[in-house]
Amino acid sequence: MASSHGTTTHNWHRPLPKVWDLPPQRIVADGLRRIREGGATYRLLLILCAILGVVGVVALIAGPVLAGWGERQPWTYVAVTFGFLMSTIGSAPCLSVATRLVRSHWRRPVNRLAEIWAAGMIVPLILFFLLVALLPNTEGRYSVWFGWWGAPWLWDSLLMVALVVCGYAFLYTAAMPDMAVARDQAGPNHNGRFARLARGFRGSVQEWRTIDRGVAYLGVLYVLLYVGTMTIIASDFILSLIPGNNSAIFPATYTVQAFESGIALTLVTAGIMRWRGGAADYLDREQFFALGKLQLALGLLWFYFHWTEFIIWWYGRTPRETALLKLLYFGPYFVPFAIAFALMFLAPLSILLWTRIRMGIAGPIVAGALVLVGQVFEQIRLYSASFSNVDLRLRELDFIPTAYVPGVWDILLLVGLVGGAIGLGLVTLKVVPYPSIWEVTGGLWLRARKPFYKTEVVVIGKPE
Amino acid sequence: MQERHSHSNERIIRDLLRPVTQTSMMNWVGFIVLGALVTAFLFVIAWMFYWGIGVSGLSRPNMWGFMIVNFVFWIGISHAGVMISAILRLTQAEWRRPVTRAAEVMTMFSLVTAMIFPFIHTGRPWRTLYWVFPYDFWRGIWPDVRSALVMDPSAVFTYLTGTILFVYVTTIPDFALLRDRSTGWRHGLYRVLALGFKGEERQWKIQIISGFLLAAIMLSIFVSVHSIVSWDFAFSLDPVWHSTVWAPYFVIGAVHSGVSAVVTLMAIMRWMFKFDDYIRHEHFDAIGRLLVVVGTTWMWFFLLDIFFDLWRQDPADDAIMHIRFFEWPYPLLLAFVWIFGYFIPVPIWAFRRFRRNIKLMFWASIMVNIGMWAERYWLVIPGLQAKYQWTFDWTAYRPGPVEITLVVGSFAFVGFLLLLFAKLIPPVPVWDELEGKHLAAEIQVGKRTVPAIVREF
Amino acid sequence: MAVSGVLGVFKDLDTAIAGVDALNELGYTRADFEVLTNAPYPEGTFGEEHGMHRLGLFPLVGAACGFSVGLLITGATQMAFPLVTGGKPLFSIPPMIIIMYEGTLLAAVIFTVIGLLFESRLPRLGSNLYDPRITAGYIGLLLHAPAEKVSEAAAALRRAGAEDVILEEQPAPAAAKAPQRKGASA
Amino acid sequence: MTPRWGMVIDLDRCTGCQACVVACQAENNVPINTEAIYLQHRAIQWIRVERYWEGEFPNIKARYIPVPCMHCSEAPCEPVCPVYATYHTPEGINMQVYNRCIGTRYCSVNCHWHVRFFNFWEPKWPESLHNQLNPDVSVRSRGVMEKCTFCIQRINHAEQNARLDNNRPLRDGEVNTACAQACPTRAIVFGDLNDPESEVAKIANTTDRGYKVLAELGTNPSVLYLKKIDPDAPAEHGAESA
Repeated sequence: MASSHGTTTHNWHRPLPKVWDLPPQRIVADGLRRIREGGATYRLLLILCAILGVVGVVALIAGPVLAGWGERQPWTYVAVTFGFLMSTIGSAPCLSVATRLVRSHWRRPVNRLAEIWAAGMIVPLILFFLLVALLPNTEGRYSVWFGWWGAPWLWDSLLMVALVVCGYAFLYTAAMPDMAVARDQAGPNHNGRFARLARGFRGSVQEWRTIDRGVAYLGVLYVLLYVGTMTIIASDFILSLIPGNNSAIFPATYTVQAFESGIALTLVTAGIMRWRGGAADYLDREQFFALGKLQLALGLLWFYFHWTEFIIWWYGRTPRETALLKLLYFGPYFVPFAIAFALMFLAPLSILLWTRIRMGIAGPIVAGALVLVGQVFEQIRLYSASFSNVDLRLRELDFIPTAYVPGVWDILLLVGLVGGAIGLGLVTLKVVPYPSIWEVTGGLWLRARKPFYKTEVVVIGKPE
Repeated sequence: MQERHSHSNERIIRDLLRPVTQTSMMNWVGFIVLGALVTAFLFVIAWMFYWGIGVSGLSRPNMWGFMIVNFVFWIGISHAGVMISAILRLTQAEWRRPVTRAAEVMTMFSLVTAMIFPFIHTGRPWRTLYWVFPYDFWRGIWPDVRSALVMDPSAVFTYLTGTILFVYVTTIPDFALLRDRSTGWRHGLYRVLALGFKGEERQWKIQIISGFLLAAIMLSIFVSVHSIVSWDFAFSLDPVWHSTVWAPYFVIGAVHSGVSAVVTLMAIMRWMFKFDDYIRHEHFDAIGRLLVVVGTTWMWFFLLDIFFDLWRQDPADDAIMHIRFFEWPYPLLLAFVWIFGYFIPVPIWAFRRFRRNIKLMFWASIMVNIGMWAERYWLVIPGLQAKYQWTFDWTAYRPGPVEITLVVGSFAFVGFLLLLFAKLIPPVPVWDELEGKHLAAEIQVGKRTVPAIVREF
Repeated sequence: MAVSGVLGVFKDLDTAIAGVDALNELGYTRADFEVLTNAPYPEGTFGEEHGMHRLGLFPLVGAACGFSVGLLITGATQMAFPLVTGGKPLFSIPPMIIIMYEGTLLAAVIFTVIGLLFESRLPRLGSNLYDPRITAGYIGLLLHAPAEKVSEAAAALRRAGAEDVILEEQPAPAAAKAPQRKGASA
Repeated sequence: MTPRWGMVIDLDRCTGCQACVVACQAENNVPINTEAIYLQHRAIQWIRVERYWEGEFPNIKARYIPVPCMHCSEAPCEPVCPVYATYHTPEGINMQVYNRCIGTRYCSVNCHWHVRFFNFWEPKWPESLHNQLNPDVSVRSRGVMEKCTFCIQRINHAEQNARLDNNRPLRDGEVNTACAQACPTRAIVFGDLNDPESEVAKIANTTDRGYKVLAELGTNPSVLYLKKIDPDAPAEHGAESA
């Protein structure tokens, strides 16, 4: 058995990272292709999303808005949609910020895909304004505000508006150099629009420094605002609407599972772009491998955070905690919980644990898609529980409210509005080039394939 | 900006082996001073064994005191090793190379130190074996797995075993190096420890891949260890302690203090062993950036914990919060937590200029650990002091001289072990540094030579 | 057929690669000889090496073992000592999960290390062709070949620029005492 | 039917005389609490009498609550012990096994009635009291926890006698704790809650003044307090009402 070469379960020959052997002109052409001409698939998708969006708006008006702001329960699925969109399209830009901060070399073709979702944030913003009106005064019930003036409406709204504005600013700043490219290269039809957007960006050293700083600061600000907003949403829209629930970990749980689905969304988007978006030259194993690793890590964290909450309640066994366990995990909403558990934890774990699968492309994408589906059920579980008809002045949950079963309108609302938000993301692709021309081009110089004695290695430059 | 050195193999090896081959004056001073403190530490433990827990300052509501706080603190410090070496190994961060060994060894020794405390703080330490190990087949005295105190040793023991194996495995190549360069009893020792490692290509590959595997596994242990430590408190029904957020909060706090301790260690190594070429400004820079993120996350959890404790406006919780915020010495400790643990060091680390100032980094990291020690005290002790709403048993905890000696001694103990270890094993992994040299490359972009790294996957 | 070993010690990477080429010319493939270095080089520096390993299997087996042992201990101690504490069920699953988790990972770590030793063929304290200069940065090419071909290989290595070529004294005693080295100037 | 031992403490009858405390001390070999021990906050009292002041001078009233171990059905102190040194007997007693105890003090940390005591020092009695120790109760060494056992030695004794006497069931009143026995106003009643005919069960089942201390923790204590009847100040103080 000295050095057997026969049997193999594990091969250490991994594919080298891709060196984009593309001329810069090619990247410009690829980036501007969708701006010059969308293509049939793109147009079809856009129309579909538009129809869905209209359906969603109709369902929104026909259902909750007509029911009025008196009761919370009819608004359950508005909240579910809101939570889902906040957790997915809201958190995707955070991924791009994080990879920029740690200077991941694989990030360049991915970043833009994550940022672009910030464009859809207008949908959750509108839903937020509809929902925040439902929140009762903080007097006589428990909340993090302790009777602070203007709470919860004013401060929640301020945070939310700041987040959305910051998201758009971040997307715009990160895309500004590409707007300049589009202004000069996209052709006469687009000149005017992009000239306005690019604001005379010429690419001087000074301007590049400003862009670098701007992207970094806005990005960090976005993440901070995002975590803050999610904390407040988790506390005002979920915790404080369930009597007796002061689970301090929940805002963190809510944020972590949002990050998980943000990565999932990016993975799925990247998968679609590779498959149909003509980005196969940019998005390669390396990207999916790295994203898959993150997806796995966040999937494990999902379990960790939920487990932590569960085990404390299980040990506590006070009537309050028993009631909460029943309501949120094992009572009326056991089915959504089980689905979320399977899709947000078991699926990434069992799929992405294997390096072989992570090294492939399909595996991470499938895992991402499953996480997104799981996320819907997670939101359904949370908001159905917190939007039940319960007297908020109760100190503890004395009875377990029955499960809220969605009607057709609720489902249409969810699907429609999510479709609408996706449509916004698609429209953005018409304005913001993908792949990010300046970033991918900048990465060209920092990668080289070099012969090294009997092999060939990929060398990655780290200018910092 | 990286400041890579271009030393020859021989120079690197000689430099990095210096702590092992030469004993400086500072070393002797360290040995003697720390040795004296360690003697006091051991004496006090013996004293407490002989007389019982009565010699400590513990009293009836305050059944847990300095020893438990210190236990949590050292477990926290131990989280540095894996954080640095596992996460950075998995993300292939190049700047991990000079700091991994020191961080892992610190993990090992701080874990050993931490484990001393729950052991000596029991009433009958000579009977604690059946607490930890399910071995007593004939008396039928099993540990109760429902107790957090059984999970705790299982986690710490797992972590310690894993760390020791991890340190050993990553040191095998260095043992081989030392084997080839030593004589006498040292040669015999290193020969055995090196296991006949020859540096075959296959052995290197296995070394690296097992490094990844172990890193991934250790990371999972790492998260569980401090979570379980936090559950020692949070599983109880005590107000303020019984909080769902404590597990991740403790973990991130542990990372905060542990990584800061690594910074302290890096600065000391740089000064003591003249590792200026290996532990460079860029390393402090990178670790400082990491600490900004970690520290801010920790602050977020800290605030979550406070806000959601106050949330229910439960009289028991509020009473303890009142003590925490307004009663001596807790406001002072809280000031330490905030000022030393966060508001001085973290904003400083936001600036690159300060991150590259080693003296500043050193003091900032010391500050963080003062703050984090205070944080553990602030979190744990007041929870007991006033947890009974309707009895007249409230009393503040006053640590006795025995406990203070224990705390001071524990720091000396870790320092002593670290010094001792540096005489035996090079504190910076030599082979890792050499690998970094082999993988280093450059890319020419116009007039700029960009330092680059060979990426294999 | 007696197999004997030869170790060529090269001062730097360039000559070592020349040595590899010389061996290739003699018809040895990369799988027939070992390269000894003091730190990892990029994969394939010395030619495509196709050693397979089963390192990934070890932690999995370890995890399975640890999980079962954990299940056994946590389950059996609860069953063997059916005392009610705090109204918790006599067979409490959540605490078991925590301890089983630790057991799983503990065994996974231990098995990974066993796997590392097994897959790198350690410990190997007995006889071996080796040169202490390798840890100082020299590169060794270690070839095991039929005894009659060894001198040919040694000559080739020397021609390629080896500083030193060490031959194993033959017949190699299986588990002999200390490695017997012999200067290759013969 | 296995008994479930329980206690009713009628606060309307309690005069705060501390007889229960003394009786318990004598019955259960509780170490002498010297002044130094009190100052160290390490006194051991298996039952203690908490005193509250109510009202403003001159309309001030003293209120007393005797506090033994509550013997919770779902006691938080039990599952935290790593070595099963404390567990729940089928008869509903929260049992402390001194031999197993290693003194982690976790149970005390997780007891909210503050009725678990740690032997910080080796207990010592003056020479003159050496023959006073109760031979039925073990003397605890330093380093272990101890607590009220509902006078388990008396229960065991009575059960043994009943078994010898044709295995008959225990009669109500056959077992009594030292504190209940010593109470001059019969404020403390001890007995089998599962026996509907017992005095303690009758009181517990019929009273409208009953409450359990810290009932909101959901641990279901076996000690029931009866509210003080006080026409001037109807509200109960200090303790949470059930």
